[in-house]
Amino acid sequence: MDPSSLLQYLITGLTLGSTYGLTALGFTIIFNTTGVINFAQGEFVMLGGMMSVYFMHSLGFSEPAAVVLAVLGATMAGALVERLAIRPVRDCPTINLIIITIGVSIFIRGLAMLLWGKDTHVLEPFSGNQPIMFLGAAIMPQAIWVLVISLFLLGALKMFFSGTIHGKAMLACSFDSKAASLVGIGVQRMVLLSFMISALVGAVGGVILAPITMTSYDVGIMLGLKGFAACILGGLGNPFGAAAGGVILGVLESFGAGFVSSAYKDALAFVILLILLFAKPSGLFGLKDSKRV
Amino acid sequence: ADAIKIGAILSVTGPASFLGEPEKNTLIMLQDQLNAAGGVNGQQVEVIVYDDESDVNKCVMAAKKLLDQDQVAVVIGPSISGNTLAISKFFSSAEVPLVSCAAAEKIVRPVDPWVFNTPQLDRHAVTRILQDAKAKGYSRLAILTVSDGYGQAGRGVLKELIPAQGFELAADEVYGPKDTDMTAQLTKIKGAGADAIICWGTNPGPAVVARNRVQLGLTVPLYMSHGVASNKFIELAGDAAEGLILPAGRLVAVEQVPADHPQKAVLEAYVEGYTKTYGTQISSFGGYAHDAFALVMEAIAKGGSAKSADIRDNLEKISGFAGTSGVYTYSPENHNGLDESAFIMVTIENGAWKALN
Amino acid sequence: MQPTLLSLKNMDVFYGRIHAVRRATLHVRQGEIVALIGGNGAGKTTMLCTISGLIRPGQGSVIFGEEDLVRRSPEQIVRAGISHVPEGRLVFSPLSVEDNLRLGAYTRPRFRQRAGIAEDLQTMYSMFPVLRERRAQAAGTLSGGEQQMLAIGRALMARPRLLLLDEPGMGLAPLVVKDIFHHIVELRDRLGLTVLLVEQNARSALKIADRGYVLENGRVILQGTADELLANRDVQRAYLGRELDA
Amino acid sequence: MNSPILGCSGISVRFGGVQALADIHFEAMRDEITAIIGPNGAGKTTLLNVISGMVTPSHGTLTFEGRGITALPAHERAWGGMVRTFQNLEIFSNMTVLENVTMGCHGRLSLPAWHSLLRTPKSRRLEDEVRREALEALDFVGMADLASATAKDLAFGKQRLLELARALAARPKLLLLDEPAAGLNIAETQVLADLIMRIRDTYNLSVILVEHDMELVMRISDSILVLCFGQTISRGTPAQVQKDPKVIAAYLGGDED
Amino acid sequence: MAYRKDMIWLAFFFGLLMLAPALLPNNYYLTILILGCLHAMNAVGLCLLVGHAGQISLGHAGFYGLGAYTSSYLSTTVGLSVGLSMLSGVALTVVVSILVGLPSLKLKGHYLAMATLGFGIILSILFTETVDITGGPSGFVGIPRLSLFGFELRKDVTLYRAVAVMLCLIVWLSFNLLHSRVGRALRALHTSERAAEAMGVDIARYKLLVFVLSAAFSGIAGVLYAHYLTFIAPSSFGFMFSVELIVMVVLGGMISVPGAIVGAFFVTVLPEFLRAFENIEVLLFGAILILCMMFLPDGMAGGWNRLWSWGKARLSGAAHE
Ligand SMILES: Nc1ncnc2c1ncn2[C@@H]1O[C@H](COP(=O)(O)OP(=O)(O)OP(=O)(O)O)[C@@H](O)[C@H]1O
Ligand SMILES: Nc1ncnc2c1ncn2[C@@H]1O[C@H](COP(=O)(O)OP(=O)(O)OP(=O)(O)O)[C@@H](O)[C@H]1O
Ligand SMILES: [Mg+2]
Ligand SMILES: [Mg+2]
Repeated sequence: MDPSSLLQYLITGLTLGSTYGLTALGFTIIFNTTGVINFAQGEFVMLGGMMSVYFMHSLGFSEPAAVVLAVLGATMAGALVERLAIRPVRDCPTINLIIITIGVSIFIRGLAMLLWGKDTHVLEPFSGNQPIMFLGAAIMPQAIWVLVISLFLLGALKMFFSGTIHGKAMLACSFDSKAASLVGIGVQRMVLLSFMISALVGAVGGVILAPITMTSYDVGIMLGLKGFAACILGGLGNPFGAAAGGVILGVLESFGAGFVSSAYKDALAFVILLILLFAKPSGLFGLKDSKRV
Repeated sequence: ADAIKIGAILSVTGPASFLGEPEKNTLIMLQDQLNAAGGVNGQQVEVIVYDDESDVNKCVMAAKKLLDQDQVAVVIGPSISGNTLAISKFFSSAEVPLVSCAAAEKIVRPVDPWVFNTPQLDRHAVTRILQDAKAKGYSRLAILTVSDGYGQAGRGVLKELIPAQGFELAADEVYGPKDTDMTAQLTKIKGAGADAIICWGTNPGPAVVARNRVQLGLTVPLYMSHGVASNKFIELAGDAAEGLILPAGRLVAVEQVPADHPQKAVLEAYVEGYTKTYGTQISSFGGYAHDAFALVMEAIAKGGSAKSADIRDNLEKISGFAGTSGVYTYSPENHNGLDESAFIMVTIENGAWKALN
Repeated sequence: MQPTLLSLKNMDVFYGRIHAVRRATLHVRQGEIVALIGGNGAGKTTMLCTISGLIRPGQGSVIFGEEDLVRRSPEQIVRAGISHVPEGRLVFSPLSVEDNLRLGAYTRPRFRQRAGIAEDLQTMYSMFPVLRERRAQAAGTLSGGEQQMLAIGRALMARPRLLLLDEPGMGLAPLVVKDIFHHIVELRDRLGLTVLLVEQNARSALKIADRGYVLENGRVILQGTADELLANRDVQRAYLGRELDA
Repeated sequence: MNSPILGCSGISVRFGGVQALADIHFEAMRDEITAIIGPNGAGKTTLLNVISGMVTPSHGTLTFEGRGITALPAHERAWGGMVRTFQNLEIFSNMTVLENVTMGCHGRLSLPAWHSLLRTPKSRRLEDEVRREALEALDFVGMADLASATAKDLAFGKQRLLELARALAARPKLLLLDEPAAGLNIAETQVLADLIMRIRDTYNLSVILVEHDMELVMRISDSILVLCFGQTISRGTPAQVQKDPKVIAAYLGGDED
Repeated sequence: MAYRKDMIWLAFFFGLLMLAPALLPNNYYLTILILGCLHAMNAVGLCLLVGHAGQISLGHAGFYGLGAYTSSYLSTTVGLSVGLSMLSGVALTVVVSILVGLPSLKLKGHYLAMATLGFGIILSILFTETVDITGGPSGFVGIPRLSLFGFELRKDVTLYRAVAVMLCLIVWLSFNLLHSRVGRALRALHTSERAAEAMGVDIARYKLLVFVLSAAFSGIAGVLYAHYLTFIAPSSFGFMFSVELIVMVVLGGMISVPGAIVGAFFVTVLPEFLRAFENIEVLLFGAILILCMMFLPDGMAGGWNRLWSWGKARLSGAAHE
């Protein structure tokens, strides 16, 4: 096993991982305000990618403009989802809300299929297609974009949730919305905000991933799945955990494919994920149960 | 007489929609064309298309519905092998012929009297690739296949024929249908030191493979399967598609087909009709449905009967019938009716298909 | 005579078919401490929840200052100057004690009052020294009493004009209860805080209260100054326990 | 007759930085009501948790009716006849009041699961018995009329009584009560006091009682353990404890009334 | 009392299932019914597990598949008798569910969901990749048709009857369980594990019990599915199906067994009705799902109850006039 391919696996894993981590971050935000796992998160990512393709190829915007429009569009979509599908049932048990997000994801996927067809599309990389060779391993410029932007978002969210009172207020909403409103937190506004932010994060992800992974109306399912796995592995609610979980998952997959068997790489990744979960029942970086009798 | 009912089960949505959608369009178009021209034997035809969403259960229900409720004379499709295998036995028990648009060998070997298919077999494609490889003097071949029905079938044939034809299997890697990065597999193949790579899958996977290959700076030649023989692939793979070689039906390079070739007329008619009707450029996969429909009509016209049993018998009598995918000769022992000659080897040269010879 | 700060007019509250509060009418004057006493299920909690907007009344009006609070959302009501210490504390379990307290001041302009907030935080810590020791501990792991203290502190952090206390004494050691009541009186005297107090221990409640209302299955059956109520035979029998009979 | 039913020796519990309990030794006598009092955060509930098996002590051993139970999980202690109520109510909120109480019988009146699955005559007989006893227990605390209400819709005080009834239905040998009077007014508390004594006498069981209402404690308890910052600062009869200056300083305060 | 009510419902339901074939124009509808019943078996199990015990599983498609593949393999490749292979199929499902349940059920909420989900995915990868056992992605062909005591149920109707009877049996067991101390214990540990523990409920044991039971139901459904369709492919047992199962249960109303059954049939039949809409089918499906949750927050069972009590009120009101 020569070192250059070892390095290559690592780089592949990191790239893959940051795509998962990026999706996972979106989950974290909504979970932290509502306690809901938003199954439509992957769809936000898809919207980011597909919209920018649409704005660029069909409406002929320049790439930067298309990207910005796409992100804004997805954010609006997030707001709409909250308004139309979540707010009317805010008092329902969490499981109902989760089912609704499932419905929403199906709906959005269907809509995207109807509007933009079933084809896969590519987006031009932001800064060229010329790989950077590093100790015999190739790094795509786009991968660096992904890495940097993920880190930036991660830092921002970490700051927000553990540094600012508004972040704390968002958390409060998910722990006890009754009490939250009793200290004057506008729970509904917070929920709306969280949906918009997570849609935004998702869309940004979708946009910067599209050049690497390509995009189509149904990329949301897989990304959503891996993203969910990632933030569970890292510990629900902790942005850092989500990102870390994503990277771990990605690296596991690429090493699995490289050293064990490409057929069982996902299985391998999940086996290890389960083992980790059993060892740390609330995720690697999750906060432990703070209820007592 | 009221219209002849022809059923169709196609994966219009879901993962296999890249097959089902053009197939559906094709059938609708052909139906209209035929009826406008006065139908077959003076009878109109009615094509009933059900979408199986690339899902087995849906496909079974659709089949039951066509057989029990719509009582069609013959069924075209499904688009994918798994679904075909799932429902084929219903047709032998219901004694209604099924003309599948899926390629798997299991569908027609052993021969089920009531089940036919129109696509070229994977065996033919592999044979063509290996002929080319031998000509170029490669000896160690690596295969990279997708883990779905299509990839599995191809992988089976590859693993059978590669040793049989005196090659050495340098690496046997797979990737998931939804995977977005194959660098790991390619790196491994690189390590294995192969003379050439054969990638077996349908879009978008192979496009990713092509891109990753360039990104890793691999110079090993890359063969693709006929599963990517559509312009979509060129769009997705971009520059990375340049110089790739694959077997494909003549539909991808119609204008390069010599004028005297038996398929020429059919191909041109189909391409022209399709682009006129739908305004979009043609996808070569619609051809399977085209041929299925044409063959059925041929059988009905020749036999002068639209009874299920007669259609079946007359299908077996068809020989030398030029379709878009090749020249069909069915017989009681052969329900596929094509051979390697149905394929030409093509390459991609500055963004367009180019036939090799 | 101080102006009326809060007044409920024939308020009805329903839970589905259950009629929990019936045509209740009461008022609280600026700077008053008013006690609300009554047995289990009398409707005290329901009444407080209606004032703080957690429950919508079937009919009737809740006037605070000049504005009608019915139809207002809880957070608007908090911003209007009413803090509610709910039954069962409802602290934010996973958050630290300090975060809980800071969230209490969520409605206050963070920049203009940064100093004020920091100062109040210290006041709370000196009011409940345990909390200072536990400032970093997850609120959910506090003992029952400590949680009660935290809930009260959190409510006070909002610098309310009207404080709704639902059984503040529950689960607290007698000394602490005395303290809290003492603090409440002091806050009233110092800042003119107005208090509507639900307390099971009617005697100690009426000791610090100016006036009181007696609630019985949803109805206000009796009202008067604290001394009148303390002297009232029925109240004594029903709520102050037997040893007075002697 | 007056032998200890429960013995704790050298119980210590740490939570991170907090020493919740430090080397506690105490015994609860059969058929007696033992009260545990102390300032907030003294470790009373933690001690109950240790006894009932919800917190495992870092040191120390427990004996129940002479058997060591330090290692037993909570549910097995319940089978052994030790049942508790909770300070922050833990009722089964979306079950009916009656169902809540029947849960009390779970450990005592039990059958292999397949009986329930096939609904054998045995299991049907059991169900009837459970129902009867549950109603009896409800009646005992005077909540029979609320049997079919949904537990979470009850007012706070009623929910406390419900927990008591649920514990009663288990017919425990040792009953652990964590602040049963919190949320009851003075009159109701006095009713509760009588109730607890009646329970003790009718079912002749022993009670460990954590409570801040001194009137109640002093009236009904036979002996008292006073905790402060996880340490025992005093123990004895109510009379002794009430006079103990350490207790007055730490907890009771020099009371005027 | 409640139990008798449920038994009456069951009797009625059984009658309906038995009558159905007579009312249906052709075999196509029978196919839908059979699949509906199979999905219902899964849903009922999940109703116990998720609705009552509050333990979410996103892995039951795995058990469904495990039953199907095991029985197919044994009866086709190994050549055991169908009856025997079906039994072993269910048996293996039970064994695996124990092995999975023991560690997983220590996890809570979303973490449990993830664990079961991961397990389900691992299984479906195995179904896909172990080509020489399972036939791989393109499926397992040539499975013998369901046969009982040596008689092959060649006609769909007879096979349907067998499936229907099995479903009713499962429902009966579930009702028994729910109306017993076990059912109460499950609901109890759902709301407060601490309190349940304190009342002497062996939480771990009860969780495992209901987990295994629901897995067994899925296994049974799986083996029947395999021997009805005589063809199976991994795609039918993916995580999407697990999600669909949860959707069925929640649509039905979480804690109501009849609800779960109705939910199962609803989710099975709906796409067939939506066929006519072709491309917007998916769209409509999503929309309907959302609307159901909005207007029937407590599921179809809840909606029905409200309708029922409303009707009663009206009637009694009318009586007063
Ligand atoms: N969510 C609810 N649903 C239905 N009924 C309820 C609900 N909450 C309270 N009730 C009923 O309303 C009445 C008043 O309850 P409330 O909690 O206001 O009484 P309370 O005076 O606070 O009693 P306590 O002193 O025990 O706290 C009670 O009869 C109670 O059963
Ligand atoms: N899980 C935990 N993590 C950290 N500290 C804890 C935990 N549980 C209890 N404590 C601390 O241990 C101390 C004892 O708690 P406990 O609940 O036993 O007090 P208590 O005597 O019941 O007080 P109260 O009378 O207020 O109920 C408290 O200071 C509490 O903060
Ligand atoms: Mg109350
Ligand atoms: Mg306590």
